[in-house]
Amino acid sequence: MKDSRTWMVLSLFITCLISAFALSQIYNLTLPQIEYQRNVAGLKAAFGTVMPEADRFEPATPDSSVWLAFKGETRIGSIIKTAKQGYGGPVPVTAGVDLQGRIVAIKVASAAEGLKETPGLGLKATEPEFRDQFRGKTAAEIRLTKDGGTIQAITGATITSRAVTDGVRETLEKYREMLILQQEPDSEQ
Amino acid sequence: MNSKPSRISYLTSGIIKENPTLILMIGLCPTLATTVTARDALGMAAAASFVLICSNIAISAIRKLVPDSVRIPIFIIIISTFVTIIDYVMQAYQPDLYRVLGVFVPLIVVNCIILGRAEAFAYHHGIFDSFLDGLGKSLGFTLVLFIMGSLRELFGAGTFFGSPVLPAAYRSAPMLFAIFPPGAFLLIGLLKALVNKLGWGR
Amino acid sequence: MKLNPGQIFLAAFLVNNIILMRFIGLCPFFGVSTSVSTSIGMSAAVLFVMLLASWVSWVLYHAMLLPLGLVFLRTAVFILVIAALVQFVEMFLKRYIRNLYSAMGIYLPLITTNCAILAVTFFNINYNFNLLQATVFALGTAAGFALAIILFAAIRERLDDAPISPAFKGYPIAFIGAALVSLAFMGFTALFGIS
Amino acid sequence: MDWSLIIKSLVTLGGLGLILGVILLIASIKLAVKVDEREARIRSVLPGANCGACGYPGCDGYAAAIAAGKAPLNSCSVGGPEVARKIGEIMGQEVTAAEPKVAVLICRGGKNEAPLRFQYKGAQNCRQAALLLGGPKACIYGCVGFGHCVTVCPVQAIRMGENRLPIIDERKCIGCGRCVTECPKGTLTLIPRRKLIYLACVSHDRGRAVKEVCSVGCIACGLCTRVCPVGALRMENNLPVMDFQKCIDCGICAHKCPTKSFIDRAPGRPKASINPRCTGCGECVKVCQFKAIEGEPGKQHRVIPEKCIGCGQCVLVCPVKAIDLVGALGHSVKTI
Repeated sequence: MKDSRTWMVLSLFITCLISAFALSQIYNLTLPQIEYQRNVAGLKAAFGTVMPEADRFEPATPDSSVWLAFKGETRIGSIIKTAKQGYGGPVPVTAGVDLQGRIVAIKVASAAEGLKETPGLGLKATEPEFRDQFRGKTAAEIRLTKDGGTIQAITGATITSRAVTDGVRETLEKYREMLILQQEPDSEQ
Repeated sequence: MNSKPSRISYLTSGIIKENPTLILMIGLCPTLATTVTARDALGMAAAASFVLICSNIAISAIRKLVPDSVRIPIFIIIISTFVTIIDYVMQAYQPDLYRVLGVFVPLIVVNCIILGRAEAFAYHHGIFDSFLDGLGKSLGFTLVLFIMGSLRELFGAGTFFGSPVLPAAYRSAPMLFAIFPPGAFLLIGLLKALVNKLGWGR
Repeated sequence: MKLNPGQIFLAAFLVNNIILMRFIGLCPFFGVSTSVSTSIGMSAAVLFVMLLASWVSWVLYHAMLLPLGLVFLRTAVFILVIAALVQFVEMFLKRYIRNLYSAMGIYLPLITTNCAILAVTFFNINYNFNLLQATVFALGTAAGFALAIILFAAIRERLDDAPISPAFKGYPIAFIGAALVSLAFMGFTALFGIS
Repeated sequence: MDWSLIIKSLVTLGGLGLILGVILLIASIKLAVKVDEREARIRSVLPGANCGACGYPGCDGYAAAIAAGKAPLNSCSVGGPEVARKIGEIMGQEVTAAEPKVAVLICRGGKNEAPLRFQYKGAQNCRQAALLLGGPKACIYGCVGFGHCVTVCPVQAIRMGENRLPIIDERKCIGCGRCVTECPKGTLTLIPRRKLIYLACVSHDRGRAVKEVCSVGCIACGLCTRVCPVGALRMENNLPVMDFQKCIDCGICAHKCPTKSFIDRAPGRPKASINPRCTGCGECVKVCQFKAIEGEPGKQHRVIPEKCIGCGQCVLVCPVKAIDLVGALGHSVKTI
């Protein structure tokens, strides 16, 4: 029986069936975990630049405009997302905030991600010179120099600069309790 | 059946006398490709060992039922099942290791050691012996991968499992040659020469 | 991947040479490259099977696995197809084209366990090539395999007669030779490559 | 338990397995190559050394040729008569056994006898060394001594002596002839296994030209051709060529040769001894080329053992069969 022709085909068929069943089970079992890993990786790609040390993010608000950033189990800060109306359209901004409410870094969505600002002007908001001005500042300081703040607007692109700056400040103030956990030791509020 | 001592030899022979990578010269692809750091090397070795041991057991369990003319495709399906299992488990629980090993995890299915042992050993021996043989060969494989991994990491980055070993001066400008492909070829060549000198596997 | 076919071929042929830069397919590489004639036979067999395998696996993946969401069957299906393909090609050649079989036939069983073939099918999927790009990639890789193995076989033939200390004779000196050839191939990375 | 996924997966992989199984089944039937069943059996009988001594590409080639009726049944010298007999049974034909052969070195100019002309530092391989002005040895015909034959021998019957000349182990040698074809200088040859005496020199020079380059080379003096009782030797291109059918291995040429260029494979040689039936006719004295027999005419003669080389000429010529050969001889001498 062992080497009869029908058994030759049948044995291959049965092995395939068993293997197919086992594989589908494994796929079902590991799918949720893989999805979780995939979106963690996705978030890490998105928020990695504004909050480098964090390796885990959890949404804090229903509209997911604020995320809490964790390193392992300890919380090290949060991420805020705003999209105020700029010159050509909404200017999506992502900002990393530490526990003292200071900006770690901000990222302005690039043209590829749908930013419609005019190249050479509004689009310069995505460049480090403008973005690095926000580093280490609290909500009070985040205002254009024209409006009495410390952020130097991009020449000729005041509307875009104001959209980014006001967007960040308003979100910071709106979720002040959630963002700031440790009082600034010598904060001059 | 065979006497007791030869059973233990199934296990011990895989480590030195018939070490798959350095003596039988099979399973070279993962040995060179995934040993940039010791941690990746061990990850790869663990994955390959799991597949080798499970497939050895499975194949020897059904060896009486497998018709000779179709045995290769059947072996391959069994091995690919275990490989896909480890593939998805690693994707789920060890994503960064999976990203480093990349295509080499599914490539375990054509790893010469596994199909080789299945064909040469598991198809003719009992389950326990096949398990011993699989274990022995995996230990041998892991040993070589660990040596290659730690050496390449030591020279290429001056660290061991990530923690620094060599002085910072070295680490600032390590011998990157060890991490590139030529370094791996050279290292395995020297290891094989050493093995020849020591007379293993004579 | 917006590389045009010419770039893909060159990348697969030189820059990401499957053996010397990607370490895939080393078992037959060291096993068969003892003489130039056997290497040529092996390369012809690899080219033939790699092309067939690429087409069949690409079609199966995009026509069956992807739409049905059975991506996890990828490994099993591909290697099953390759094994069956090799067995079928061997029988076909043995029956109809005798002299081709005698030149290439003995290498065919070796190819089932050749990592290079399966690796090409995976790269075709990971880089989501269309059918044309996949074909060009397979051709480039097979050419790269042939280049590496024939080049190396010539070197090994000379090595056999060179006065080498006993411990280094055979595989060790072959590895060191491969290291030098791989070093040479690293020069191509300055061009462009598929990551 | 997401049944839809399981069903799809079962159908896909199961279906593929089934289809491939069926295809392979059909292929194995339809494409079955009508291998001549006898060819397989012949192949199993052949030793499998793939040495090519039969002149066909390995044993597979030879088996195919026999099955097709194109090849003689007894040209497998490695297998010898026993394999030939089995093939005959398979093919149902009566077979005369092929004569088993053995490889011998026909050069005695080692390191001590033939000095080097120049220091050769190139690849330690006969073929490559021979390309360079015929090799480093003074005698351009002789064995280069880098042991290429050692590497090609399929049964490892040859090893390199310290005198830089290969030593062939007759018990291991299967007479496949690969070393003969591989040797670039042609200093190896196949002789029938039962043959005792053979010439061990390939130099085509004469006299002093040989002496300058090798102390044991044949100087083509031609003495052997004159002393051979059966005329089995004749000079050709300054080398004595032996007709193996005529030669009776008496050993006279070997003993007479001034440079001892002949080699006698017999481990030992018998001595003649004269029994009382001897009538003292003196025929044996005339025929003995080594003056090993003495005695007055009409009286019983006596053999001087040290001088007798056991060539057996006296035994043949004695009218009253009064002489017989006594003592060790690897192979019995052909007595009429």
